[in-house]
Amino acid sequence: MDLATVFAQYQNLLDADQDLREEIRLIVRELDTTGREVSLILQQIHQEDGLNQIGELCTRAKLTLSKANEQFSKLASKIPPNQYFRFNDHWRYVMQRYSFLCALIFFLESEKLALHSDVGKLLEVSIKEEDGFHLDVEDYLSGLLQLASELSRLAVNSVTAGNYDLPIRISRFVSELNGGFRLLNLKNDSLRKRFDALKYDVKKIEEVVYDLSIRGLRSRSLTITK
Amino acid sequence: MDLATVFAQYQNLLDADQDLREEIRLIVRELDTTGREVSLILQQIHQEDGLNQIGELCTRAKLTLSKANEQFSKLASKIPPNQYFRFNDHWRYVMQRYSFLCALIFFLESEKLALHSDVGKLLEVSIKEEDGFHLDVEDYLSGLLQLASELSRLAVNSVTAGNYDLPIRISRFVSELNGGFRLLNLKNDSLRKRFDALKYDVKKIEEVVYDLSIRGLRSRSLTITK
Amino acid sequence: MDLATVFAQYQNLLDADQDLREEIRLIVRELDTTGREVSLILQQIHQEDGLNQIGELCTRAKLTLSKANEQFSKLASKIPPNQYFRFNDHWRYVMQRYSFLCALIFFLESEKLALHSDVGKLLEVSIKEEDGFHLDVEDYLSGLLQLASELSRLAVNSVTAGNYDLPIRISRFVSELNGGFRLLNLKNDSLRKRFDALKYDVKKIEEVVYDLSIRGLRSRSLTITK
Amino acid sequence: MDLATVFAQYQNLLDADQDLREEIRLIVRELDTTGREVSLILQQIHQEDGLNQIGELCTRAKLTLSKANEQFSKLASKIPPNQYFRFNDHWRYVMQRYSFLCALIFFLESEKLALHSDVGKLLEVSIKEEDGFHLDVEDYLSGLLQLASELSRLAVNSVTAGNYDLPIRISRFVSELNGGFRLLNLKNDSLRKRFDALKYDVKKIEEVVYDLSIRGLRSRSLTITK
Amino acid sequence: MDLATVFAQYQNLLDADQDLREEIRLIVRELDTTGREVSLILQQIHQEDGLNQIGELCTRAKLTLSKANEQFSKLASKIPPNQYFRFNDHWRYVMQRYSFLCALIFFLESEKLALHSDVGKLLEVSIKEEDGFHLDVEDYLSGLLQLASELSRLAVNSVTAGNYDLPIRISRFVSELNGGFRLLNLKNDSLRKRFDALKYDVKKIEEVVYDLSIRGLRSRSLTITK
Amino acid sequence: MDLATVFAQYQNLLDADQDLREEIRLIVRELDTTGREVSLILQQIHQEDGLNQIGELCTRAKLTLSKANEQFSKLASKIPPNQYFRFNDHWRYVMQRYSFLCALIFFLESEKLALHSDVGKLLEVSIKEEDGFHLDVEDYLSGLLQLASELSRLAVNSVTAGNYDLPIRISRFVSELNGGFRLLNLKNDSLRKRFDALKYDVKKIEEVVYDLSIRGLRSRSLTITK
Amino acid sequence: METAPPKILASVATPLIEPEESFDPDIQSFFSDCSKKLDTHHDRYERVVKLSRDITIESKRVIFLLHRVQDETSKMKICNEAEGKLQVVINSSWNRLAKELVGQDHHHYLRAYSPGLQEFIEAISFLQFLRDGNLINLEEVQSRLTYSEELKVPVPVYEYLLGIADLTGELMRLCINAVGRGETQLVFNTCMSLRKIHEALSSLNLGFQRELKRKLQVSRQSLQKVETACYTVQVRGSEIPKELLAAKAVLSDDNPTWNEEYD
Amino acid sequence: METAPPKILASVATPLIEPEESFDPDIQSFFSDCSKKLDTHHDRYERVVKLSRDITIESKRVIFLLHRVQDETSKMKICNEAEGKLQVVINSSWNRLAKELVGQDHHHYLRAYSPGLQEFIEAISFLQFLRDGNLINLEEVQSRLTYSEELKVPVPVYEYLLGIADLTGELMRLCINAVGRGETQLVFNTCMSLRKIHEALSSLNLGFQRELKRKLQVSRQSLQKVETACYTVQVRGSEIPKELLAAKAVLSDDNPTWNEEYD
Ligand SMILES: [Mn+2]
Ligand SMILES: [Mn+2]
Repeated sequence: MDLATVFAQYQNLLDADQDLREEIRLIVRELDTTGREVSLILQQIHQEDGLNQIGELCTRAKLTLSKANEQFSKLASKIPPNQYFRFNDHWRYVMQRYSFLCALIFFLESEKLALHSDVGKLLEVSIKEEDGFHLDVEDYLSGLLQLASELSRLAVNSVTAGNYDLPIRISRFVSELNGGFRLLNLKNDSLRKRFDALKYDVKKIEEVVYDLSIRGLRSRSLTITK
Repeated sequence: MDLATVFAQYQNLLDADQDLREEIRLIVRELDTTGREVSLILQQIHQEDGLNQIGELCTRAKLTLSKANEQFSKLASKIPPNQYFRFNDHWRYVMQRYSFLCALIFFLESEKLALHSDVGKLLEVSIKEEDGFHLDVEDYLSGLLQLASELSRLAVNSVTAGNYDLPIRISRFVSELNGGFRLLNLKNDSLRKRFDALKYDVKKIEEVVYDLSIRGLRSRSLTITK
Repeated sequence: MDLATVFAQYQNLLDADQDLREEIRLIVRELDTTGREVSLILQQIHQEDGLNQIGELCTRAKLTLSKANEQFSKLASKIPPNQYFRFNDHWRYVMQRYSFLCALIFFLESEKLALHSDVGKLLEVSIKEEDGFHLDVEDYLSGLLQLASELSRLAVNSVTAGNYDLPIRISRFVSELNGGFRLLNLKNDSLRKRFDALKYDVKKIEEVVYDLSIRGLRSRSLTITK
Repeated sequence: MDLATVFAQYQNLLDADQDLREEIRLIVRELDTTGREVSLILQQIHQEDGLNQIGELCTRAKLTLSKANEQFSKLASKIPPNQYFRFNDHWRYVMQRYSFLCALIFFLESEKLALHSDVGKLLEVSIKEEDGFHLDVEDYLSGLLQLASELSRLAVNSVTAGNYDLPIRISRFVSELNGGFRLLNLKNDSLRKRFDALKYDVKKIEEVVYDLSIRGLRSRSLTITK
Repeated sequence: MDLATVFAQYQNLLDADQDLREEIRLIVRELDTTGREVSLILQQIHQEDGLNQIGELCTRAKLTLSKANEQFSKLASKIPPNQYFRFNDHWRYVMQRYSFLCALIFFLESEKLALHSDVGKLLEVSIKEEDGFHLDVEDYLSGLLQLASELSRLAVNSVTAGNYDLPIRISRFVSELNGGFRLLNLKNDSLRKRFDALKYDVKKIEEVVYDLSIRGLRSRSLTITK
Repeated sequence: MDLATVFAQYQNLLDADQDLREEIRLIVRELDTTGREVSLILQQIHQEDGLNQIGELCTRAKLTLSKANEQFSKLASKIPPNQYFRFNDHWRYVMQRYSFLCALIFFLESEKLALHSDVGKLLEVSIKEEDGFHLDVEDYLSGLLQLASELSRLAVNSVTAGNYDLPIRISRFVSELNGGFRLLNLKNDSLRKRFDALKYDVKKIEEVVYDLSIRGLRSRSLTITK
Repeated sequence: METAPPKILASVATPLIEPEESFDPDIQSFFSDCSKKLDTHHDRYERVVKLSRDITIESKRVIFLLHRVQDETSKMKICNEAEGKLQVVINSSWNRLAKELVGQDHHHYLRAYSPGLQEFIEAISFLQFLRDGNLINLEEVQSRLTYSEELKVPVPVYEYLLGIADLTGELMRLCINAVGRGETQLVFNTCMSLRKIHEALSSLNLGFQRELKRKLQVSRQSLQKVETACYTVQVRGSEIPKELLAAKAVLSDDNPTWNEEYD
Repeated sequence: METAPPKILASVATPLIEPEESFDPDIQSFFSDCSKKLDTHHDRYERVVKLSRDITIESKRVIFLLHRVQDETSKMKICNEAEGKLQVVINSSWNRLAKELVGQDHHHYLRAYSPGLQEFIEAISFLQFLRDGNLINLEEVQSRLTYSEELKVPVPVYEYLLGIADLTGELMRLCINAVGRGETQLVFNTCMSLRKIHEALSSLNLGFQRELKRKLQVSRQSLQKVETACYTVQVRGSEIPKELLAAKAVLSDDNPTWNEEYD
């Protein structure tokens, strides 16, 4: 077999790779658009009467989110087994964004931490590496760190909207999250950087709670019931 | 036809390009100076009694701005109809700066968003690509993002100056602007970067509003009329 | 007109740009593949009996090249008349490569310099800026400099293949080309850099002729007719 | 005259240059050490009770600074009158640093802007180009920009130390400085870059003033006398 | 004196620098063009019957060169006496080029080394630092190194043209030049780099002489008279 | 002990390091000058009657070289035990140069390879790492590679000078050297690069021998006696 | 490819000189010795690189561990655990590395173990800062890596300073964390220490040490972050009306009901 | 320093929220799991890096060894020795590396073993070129690193191509060496092979593979060096007067006295 024939085979391999990447890019772009729509809905919680519509906003967000399920399943079907990490740079950012969106909805509805499995269920994506296409734990964690940042903003805006209880609950939640992250030995640079930023989110929320306390705006009932 | 003659023709083509670039550079430098003057006038809004002189400052700024109209028309006359994109790197930065200045004046006078067409009118520059020299939509959008940044600074300084209403209105304005930008699917790198910065401007302004709210400095009338 | 509607319009403008860029990229990729095929054929001149098959190789190269004509015309049809310079970064490299390939074929067949118009004709692309999509003179010149570099390699390899006349003719050709370029006052950075490389190509070819001269390998007939 | 003799003369010229550079390097290193000592003294203003010792710190700083006077005069004596710009890269950084230190002392003592001539007097260095060795205006301006940056830090730390008046005065000072710089049409790249940083210093200080204002920590007396 | 007035003075100083640089650039561009013309004439020595026209080519080259004398004197008149080294980056490259051209003419006419003073005389430029505008010794030496490179090419081409004596004389000349440079203790980076290249020029020329020797093409008379 | 005192100690350590480096630099500069002188003497072997004066040139070179012995011993006395590799970047280049010079003298006198110990003896420098200051084996090897390069030039020039025996002996010598180097596993990048260059030296010398053979200039006696 | 037929070495022309046959056996054996010397060095270098990587990883983990300190109780426990982990590193990886250096000029291998050394210094200085509230000095670090007169890993002052420069980053994290937990005093103290370390580092005349200069930039940024954090704490604290100062005292007495009094 | 007194954690203000106490044990255990998962991955990654370094060094040594080939006899001996050394690498380091990858997506560790893999491909392809005169293909490399259905180190096509691009550099050295030894045929054959490999590599439409593009530049330079070498051999050869062609035939018959005839 001569060199040209052999290299033509390599070209085929390279082309297949390129073509697959192109397909992936297209699906990821759709996912990006869907994510943007979900995000736009959820952004309304920061607006003046947003906190009163949480239920409705979450319902709408989840409805839009369901479009992503199909898109993820389409994406998963493209990835040959054992090649998740070959292509995952393409969807890494989007995956982190979705983890964040799911964890935000989860928090808004239940004020609980969405576990890896919870997010997996919401996205209808496996969380096990063995299954090939999956929600990688690093991406999930990255989503949680985005959540902390969003909640620090929400704490500020909920005070503006006259809601003085939510910041206290956010504070507890993020403090717990912070505790969780401290257990991790992060090597990954971008995750570590985001984790450093978490400290500032914690600080910001703490300031809000402080402001409420100092002004006696912290509702007694809450601290007792908790 | 010998080689020397042929290459002399090529030289002509190359020279024409160089000469035109030199002319463009000179006009753009004049535009830069004019823009700097407009900017110096508008900077006074951040000073202690600046907010009381908005009307006068805008009048003076627009007067100076009118010098730019001629300069833009001179610049437009230099550019062959189908070569706008050949040279637009030269004036891109200045164009964005002017978009910002116009949008700032527009906001200060009317507290409204200057549309693409509004800025075009103020600068007396076409907004249609077909017209050759025009205000490109990306440059216009870039100017709006600079506006958001300037307004976040203004929100801070107007509180210092004892004006507690303007920050609230700025917050609404920028929040709306933010909503607009979130609808855009930005690929362009520099625009995308500036858009990322918008997030921080929004957050800063929300914090100002928060500070006013928690201290009961938000004027009641405003929240009612809304 | 509300903000969402206005921004939707801006989105349309931005989208149009993105979509067009995507289409351009695909056509340019096809052109790249075709160019690579032409190149692979022409590379055979460096092989042992390549110089004896010049006629056949050129025929095959031109046949393949004709595929590019359609591709260029498809590309040209995508570009609005006044936006050539908006997108030309996408095809600049490919255009220079094709200029080189055409000039190489032209030299191999006629041992003459392909003029700007000759290359335009071969590619079936206009050479006038006014026509919108065109072969820019800088790209054409860049192709000529690539030609000089290729010919210096050919001079070396043709000696290896036992052909001692071609290097002499190449030397005359490249020396004349060098004279042409020295007349140009190049400002353009990348063109200037390539032009500096021309100096080395000239020197290399002169040394080949020297080696032939000192060994008495320069065919007598040639030196007489000159 | 044979070649060796001629080249020996050239060597003399080259050697003189090298030797002089070596001497300059040594004096500049001493200047650097002295500057570091001055800096170490002045850094104490950021410490807890630093602001209460300003007078003493400035006295000590000036005492140390006087060592530099001799060093500068030694340096000046080395430089042939028409060769200042041949060597000024060696002391450019140190000169800017000293400009900054002088301007900082000047501000701490008088809360005024040290003019070009003021810094010249403190350093006992001419400010006129004609005099050969001089304090170049660009280096002086660069020192002022470093001052703005240091003052933004001081504003922050003086609040931490419980001093709420100084930041207000710093704000006025830096705002005026900013106005001055906006009048300049800077071409020089490194100066321009530092100037861009000034924007952030101004913003930072404005935010400090904001924080004091919104918390009612701005001392009344001050706002009245203004 | 208020800040604006003070800064206006600083602006004057900065502007003067900018304006002067612009004037310098224009004159240097003219010098560059003239140098290019001289170079084009001298390049003909490499052509087939170039060596027979040396006298005529040198006459023409010197005629063109005389245009540069005025340009240099115009340039010199622009430079304040003590500021040569402030601006010399602008003309450094051109000065080296002219040094080379003069030394080449000098060699072609006399087969002698043009001394620093010889080049100064040809260019009508002082060679003393004290005189302000002058031909710096480093630039002169850099020109000599360009000469060595050009002569190595000429050695090659003169063999091609059937002239077997010139290479021998070039070899002696460059060998002596090499000896001169070896005496120098070069610190200057760019000069050092060019000097390293000299090694290759010497080697190339030695190989040409070798080729002539081994083939018995060295004319006997020459080796005897030596 | 407070921080300032402790850091003052560190400064002492750093200063001691700096001062020592300065002393080293000065001695190395002297060594460089001496090396340059030795080199200048040995360069004469390339000149027309150089080969007839080998004995005298070597004597003079060794006399000059003896100056280096003291300089090396002065340098060695500066280096604390076990810190050779802390500073060896300072003298690495010079050490390689001296290795080359010694090996060249050794070859010229005996036509043998100077072993590591031979060079050590000539320089009066230890060759054992345990002795602290020593001639490192990598530097020695690097010197040998420079020797090969010099000999390839000598082969060329000795033909020019009419000496047809020396190239043959050089060829044998360098071929043996090449064989030696092939036994090494080089990791060190710069050494590997120089070793690659050796291949070209071998090639060049081989060409000279070929030229002699093909023209029957290889003296019979030699090939027989060998 | 089929281009290079198996007969490639059956060349048309014989070599004009026959190198192998005339190969001087002395020279050959000399080069063989050289070869062994070079290989020994490279092999040792490689082993040192690997040990250094191990040390880096363990040191990083100790740093993470130390950031888990929440209060006095956890502090004691965690510091002990960290000390134990570092001691393991000292007894295993560092010990093996020290043995590699016996009889060698350690500067020859410094580039190989420098990353591990810096990270180790960062970890051990962070531990000592947390536990004893002071900055470990060069002698103390050196003594930890000295096993006997002959057996030790030399710690150059530059490496020590590079490790300390990295420490400032961890102190910044510690400080911001403390803000989040409301540990005001820790915040201010850390800021003060960080400022002193930064100023001490800045006061050094470093000559040509680029890496240290770069790290000093980062350290300056860390300091500014911490200063801003202190500022925030102070500005917030200043907001407390004078009337509340008494309550603040109560607060500092760990009274959990303080805030109910002003509802 | 004496700045951070030991009481640093005895803060004035208590935390407003007490994180540790209210810490949900489920969440804590979840994060502990995460921590283990991440650590396992990092540890494995680190082991793979070290194996890769071992492989790199051994492969480099094999390449050096192969450059010691001088003639047919030494070729056989050296190729066998090289084959043996590579087999040891395959049996030890690669085997251990393959075991690390079992049950893993190898792409997750590719960056860790990519340097070793490329150098190994360079070595094994160089061996095969010398011995068999052809270019090893992807399947052949893959088969060498396949121990069983489950146990193998996957060889991505990009890595293969990167290794082959490096091979061109070694072929250049081989060729220039051969010029020095006068092995004309080997020179021309290697040049031809190198040209074909370079053209095959260049004809690939690589998309965004920067590293490969960079290596292609280097490969192009190698090719030009070799072409120049061929040119030199040819120009010299051409100098032989026609009358000597018969002698040249004699010469090719290994007659050692050929050159005496024309003195
Ligand atoms: Mn760290
Ligand atoms: Mn390699």
